[in-house]
Amino acid sequence: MKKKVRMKLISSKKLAKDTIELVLENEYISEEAQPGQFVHLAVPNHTLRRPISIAEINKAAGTVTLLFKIVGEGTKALANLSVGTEIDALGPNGNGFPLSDLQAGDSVLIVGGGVGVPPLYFLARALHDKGMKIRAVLGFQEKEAVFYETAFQELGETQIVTNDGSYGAQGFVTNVINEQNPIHRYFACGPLPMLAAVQHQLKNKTGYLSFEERMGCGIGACYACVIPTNENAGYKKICQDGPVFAANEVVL
Amino acid sequence: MKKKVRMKLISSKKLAKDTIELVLENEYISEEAQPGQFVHLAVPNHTLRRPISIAEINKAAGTVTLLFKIVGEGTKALANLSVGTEIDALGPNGNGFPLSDLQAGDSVLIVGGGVGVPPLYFLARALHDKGMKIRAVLGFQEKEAVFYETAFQELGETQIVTNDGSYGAQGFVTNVINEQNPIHRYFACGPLPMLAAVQHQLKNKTGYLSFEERMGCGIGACYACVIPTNENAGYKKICQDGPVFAANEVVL
Amino acid sequence: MIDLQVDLPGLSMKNPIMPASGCFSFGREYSEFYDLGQLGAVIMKAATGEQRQGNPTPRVAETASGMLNAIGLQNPGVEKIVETEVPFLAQFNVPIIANVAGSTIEEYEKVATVLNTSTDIAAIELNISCPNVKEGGIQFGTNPQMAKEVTQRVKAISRFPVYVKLSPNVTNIVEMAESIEEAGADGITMINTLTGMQINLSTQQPLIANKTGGLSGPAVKPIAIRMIYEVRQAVSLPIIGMGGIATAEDVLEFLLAGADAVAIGTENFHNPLVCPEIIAALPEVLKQYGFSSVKEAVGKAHSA
Amino acid sequence: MIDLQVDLPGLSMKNPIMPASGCFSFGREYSEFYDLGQLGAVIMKAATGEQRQGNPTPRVAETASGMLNAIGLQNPGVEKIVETEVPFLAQFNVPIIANVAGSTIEEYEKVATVLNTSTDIAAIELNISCPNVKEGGIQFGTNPQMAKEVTQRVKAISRFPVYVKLSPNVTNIVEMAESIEEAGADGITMINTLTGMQINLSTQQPLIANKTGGLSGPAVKPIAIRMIYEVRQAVSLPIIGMGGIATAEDVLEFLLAGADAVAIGTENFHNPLVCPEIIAALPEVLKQYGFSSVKEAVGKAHSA
Ligand SMILES: Cc1cc2nc3c(=O)[nH]c(=O)nc-3n(C[C@H](O)[C@H](O)[C@H](O)COP(=O)(O)OP(=O)(O)OC[C@H]3O[C@@H](n4cnc5c(N)ncnc54)[C@H](O)[C@@H]3O)c2cc1C
Ligand SMILES: Cc1cc2nc3c(=O)[nH]c(=O)nc-3n(C[C@H](O)[C@H](O)[C@H](O)COP(=O)(O)OP(=O)(O)OC[C@H]3O[C@@H](n4cnc5c(N)ncnc54)[C@H](O)[C@@H]3O)c2cc1C
Ligand SMILES: Cc1cc2nc3c(=O)[nH]c(=O)nc-3n(C[C@H](O)[C@H](O)[C@H](O)COP(=O)(O)O)c2cc1C
Ligand SMILES: Cc1cc2nc3c(=O)[nH]c(=O)nc-3n(C[C@H](O)[C@H](O)[C@H](O)COP(=O)(O)O)c2cc1C
Ligand code: FES
Ligand code: FES
Repeated sequence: MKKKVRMKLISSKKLAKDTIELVLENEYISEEAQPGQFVHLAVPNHTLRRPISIAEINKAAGTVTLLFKIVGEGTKALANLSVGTEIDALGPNGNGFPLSDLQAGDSVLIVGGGVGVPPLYFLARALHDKGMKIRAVLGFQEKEAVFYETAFQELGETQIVTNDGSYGAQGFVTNVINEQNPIHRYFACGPLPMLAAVQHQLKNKTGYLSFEERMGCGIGACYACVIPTNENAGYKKICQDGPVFAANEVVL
Repeated sequence: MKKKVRMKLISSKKLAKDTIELVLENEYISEEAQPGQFVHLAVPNHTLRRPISIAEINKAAGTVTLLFKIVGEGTKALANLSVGTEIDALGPNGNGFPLSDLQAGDSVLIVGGGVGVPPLYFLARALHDKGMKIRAVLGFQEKEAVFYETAFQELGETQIVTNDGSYGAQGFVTNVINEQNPIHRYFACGPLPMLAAVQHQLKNKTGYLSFEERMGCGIGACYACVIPTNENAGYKKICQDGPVFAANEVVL
Repeated sequence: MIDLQVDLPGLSMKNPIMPASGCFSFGREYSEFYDLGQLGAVIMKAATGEQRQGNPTPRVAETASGMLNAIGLQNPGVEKIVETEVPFLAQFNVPIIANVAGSTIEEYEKVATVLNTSTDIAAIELNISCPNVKEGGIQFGTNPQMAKEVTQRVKAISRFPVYVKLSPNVTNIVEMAESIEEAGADGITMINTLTGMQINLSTQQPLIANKTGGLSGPAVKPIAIRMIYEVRQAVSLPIIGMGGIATAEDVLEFLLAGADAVAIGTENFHNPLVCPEIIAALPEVLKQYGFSSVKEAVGKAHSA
Repeated sequence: MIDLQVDLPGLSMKNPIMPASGCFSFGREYSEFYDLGQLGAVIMKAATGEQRQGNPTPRVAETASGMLNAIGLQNPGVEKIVETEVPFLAQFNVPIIANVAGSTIEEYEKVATVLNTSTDIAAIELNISCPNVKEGGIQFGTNPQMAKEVTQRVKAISRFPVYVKLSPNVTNIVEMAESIEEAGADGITMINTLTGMQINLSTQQPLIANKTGGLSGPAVKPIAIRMIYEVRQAVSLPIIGMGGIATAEDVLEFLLAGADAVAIGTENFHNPLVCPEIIAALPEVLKQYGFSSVKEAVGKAHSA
């Protein structure tokens, strides 16, 4: 049986401009979560839940870390919750990044943009634990928006790109991805234009992209969150079949 | 200019079954309030404000006391507010009980029913300060609902009536009001059937009744809260012309 | 400098914000909260031919993100309004819109005739969400023919620009707007309330004494936006939009959908200062979304 | 013991609670949260003649106490549904209602014909809030003649009781219900969503890709209650009520207004356990307000 759980807020802190990290306690989710999955959070007095990726877990402590940007009423309300509050959540939802066929020593490229970075951190930790060679390219709008740089550096070679050049390289993540490098697998999460550019640039590599879409149920029952695929089935559901899809499966 | 103010919650306690007393800090309202007036409180995520009578003021401390029964979502939310919260309020609203023509030594009968009692306490204190002789008849549903008995006893002769006889006299307030007693003035607040019965029983006395009605604006602008009068004007507005009306003016 | 000025038939307004009819009475109460001279315009409570007592109570109920009301057009009658209320409002020097109601076309005509005697009125708003007693109580506002006729007849005698207030309780809002346009109206105001009901679980009867009441507030905003968007595409009359506005962002949403100006109803009850607060906040919101004037934003959602 | 049993044409239900069409897919996802055998019935997502892809995204938006959706009838087609989805649901032993949609009367007929081949369906629900492509896209559900015709034609071929789902986007809901009754329908379900729109301030365009979407959730409850109350007075068909139900108290309000049973849509997204939670809470709520059965409460608001 799937569960609706309550996650207790343990800590809330601002990591970057408008960017909040929450640590929440819930053993079940901490135990079950796979990199790439998300929780679907109820926000008091809002009809729809908000999907937020799992950025990190600590099984020993039974905690789950979420990182999000304040973009509207829901994320603002989540940012203002006081420690001790219980958040009603569904999860872990979605499929997660496929890892089982990767071998220790494989080279993996991680490409993240903005709030697409958090699920990639959970992923990078898992890859690192399995002994893979990680290279991360993380794009942000500006210096004030950068987060998790040192956290990624501990796991592999990490390059920061900012759109305005106020930190790291200037431009887009695609400017610094070198498609000549040996890559066994790439994983990307970020805004749609970034995913499309990465998909195009790395079309000869095997990769997986994680998508966002406005959701209703978050569990596959309402067909709100679809994405066109080039398979017979046509649309697939991001919340249930995704949020991670093979780069060559989706039509962007 | 009238004001929309913020009242800071200083204390919240349960006085009787489902009955909550809030002490709120706001100098302006504490300074301006007259017995019989009310505050119109915003409840987060509710369209309409809730009108609650002023039960007591402490000008020195700049505080206002409210007493209410939990009957629905709004009062439940008010009962759950934590100390320190600021409540958005309009007030003091309404006309209040007319007192200026009363003399020290006059006999005044106070008749209260349930949550009609709180504004009468503020009134009784004012009458007591002016040296009037107070007799209070306070009706409640049952023993567990009784509040402010000793507070009234300090101000005058006080008789409690409960519908089920679990405390004080059994029955209705009208059972124990003696219309033969000399009364210069009576004041009543409580459920409509009680007010109608009191109006009828004391039809030869001069009295004032305080009414409740579902409100929109609470300031006289929407015509939600009317009461039929036997004057030419027809309906009057409880929030603005009332909540206190001369007993012989209104049609019940 | 963000330009908030809006000019519509009869209405030269320094900003697009006005209180909606019935939610502001005749302004006296709100004038104790702020200087009404800040408003773009004011819309008065409905005027009928004679004094009306309105409905029994309860007249209002709260709903999720909204409210129901069935006030029943309580008002002192048009003569008294012209005599005592219009002069009060006139001192604030903002355009006054008189809301006109009636049970027969003749009553609408009478109200319009009496309003003609006032020197302080800028425009009238025909409230056609009233039952036509001669037509078995069908609302003028739900029948294109009846709406057209009452508009034509009032337009023929009024010396003021005539705005017609559309009821959302119709299958085809565009058809209604087109009838109004054909009838020669100068503008449209929309939307009036949606007919709703709440049942009191304790009494097991409809809570509002009138049984049904009009739904307003944020709950209805998506319906208002959709209808304004549709009407904007079909007719060229100016539109004063309303239905659930509570913030300056909401105002921008209405402008984008096609409203030239907006009115604020229910939110006044929650926040008596909402009109001046929105007027103060609007320039910043327009700027944030790249507009330098109200006019620039109007109808922008249609230009994809 | 509070009696929750409800018997309607084709539906013997142990309680009056069912998920609404389109908010429950074909039950697989919710079956991972609770035993669907607890439900009074289930209503499946719309079935069309062939597979449909539905609308582009975004397909949903949040509104005050509600949401907009424009899914666009994405479904694998009626044959696939009968083959793979109905058998899945059948294992839970609750009456299955198939929601039938189409762009032409012929498509409705086709869907009904294919459904006839299933042994596990208890009733069908005609979703007439679909544009009729042969009539310039006017919705079947907003025109009494068209609604009548599609009902008659489906009724003529279906071997199951036919419930017709009314659209609230009409001037006169009673006229629609009467047409349906004349057409021989076995019951009414109401209400479908209200057409609404939200404008994205950043893109300055309608947020939903389809531009308009259907409004549902607590925001619309007062409209649903009013319409059910009106229809109950005019026709004698059983009514399955829906529109904004989130609690057992809401269910009682619908029963009092005249619904014989209810469906729950949007609230499933907020709380996937809402149906079993309401089923568990309902006996206590009925008792609290003095009822010993669901039947006793039905239509009680009419007996003043
Ligand atoms: C699978 C998934 C994982 C996500 N993980 C993260 C994360 O780790 N960190 C993070 O900052 N953001 C993440 N997002 C985006 C996040 O869900 C939105 O930023 C958030 O829902 C916005 O809510 P709001 O109320 O603040 O904004 P509003 O714009 O007020 O929201 C209005 C409605 O639109 C929806 N919405 C708005 N933007 C988005 C969006 N980009 N994606 C989906 N729904 C949206 C909201 O959920 C809500 O229903 C994720 C989205 C998905 C689908
Ligand atoms: C002038 C005045 C003074 C009042 N003083 C007090 C007081 O001192 N103590 C006290 O306990 N109660 C008082 N009341 C009643 C109090 O306002 C209601 O009990 C309260 O509004 C109920 O809100 P709710 O959300 O809990 O109930 P709900 O039933 O959920 O409220 C739904 C809506 O109905 C309105 N409503 C429900 N019952 C009443 C009512 N009896 N009167 C007016 N509106 C109502 C609510 O304000 C709200 O708009 C007073 C009412 C008025 C008009
Ligand atoms: C209490 C109340 C009284 C109203 N009275 C009138 C009226 O007299 N004439 C009228 O045309 N509209 C009247 N309306 C409708 C409003 O003017 C407005 O069209 C509607 O409430 C939608 O806007 P809102 O959601 O901002 O309130 C009234 C609305 C409310 C809430
Ligand atoms: C996402 C979504 C999809 C829907 N799909 C359908 C559908 O396929 N067929 C149908 O008849 N109604 C559909 N509806 C309408 C619901 O069945 C229901 O009538 C409406 O949402 C009102 O109920 P609610 O407020 O409880 O959601 C859908 C509603 C939603 C929110
Ligand atoms: S959000 Fe409902 S199917 Fe994905
Ligand atoms: S509540 Fe608006 S006039 Fe009294």
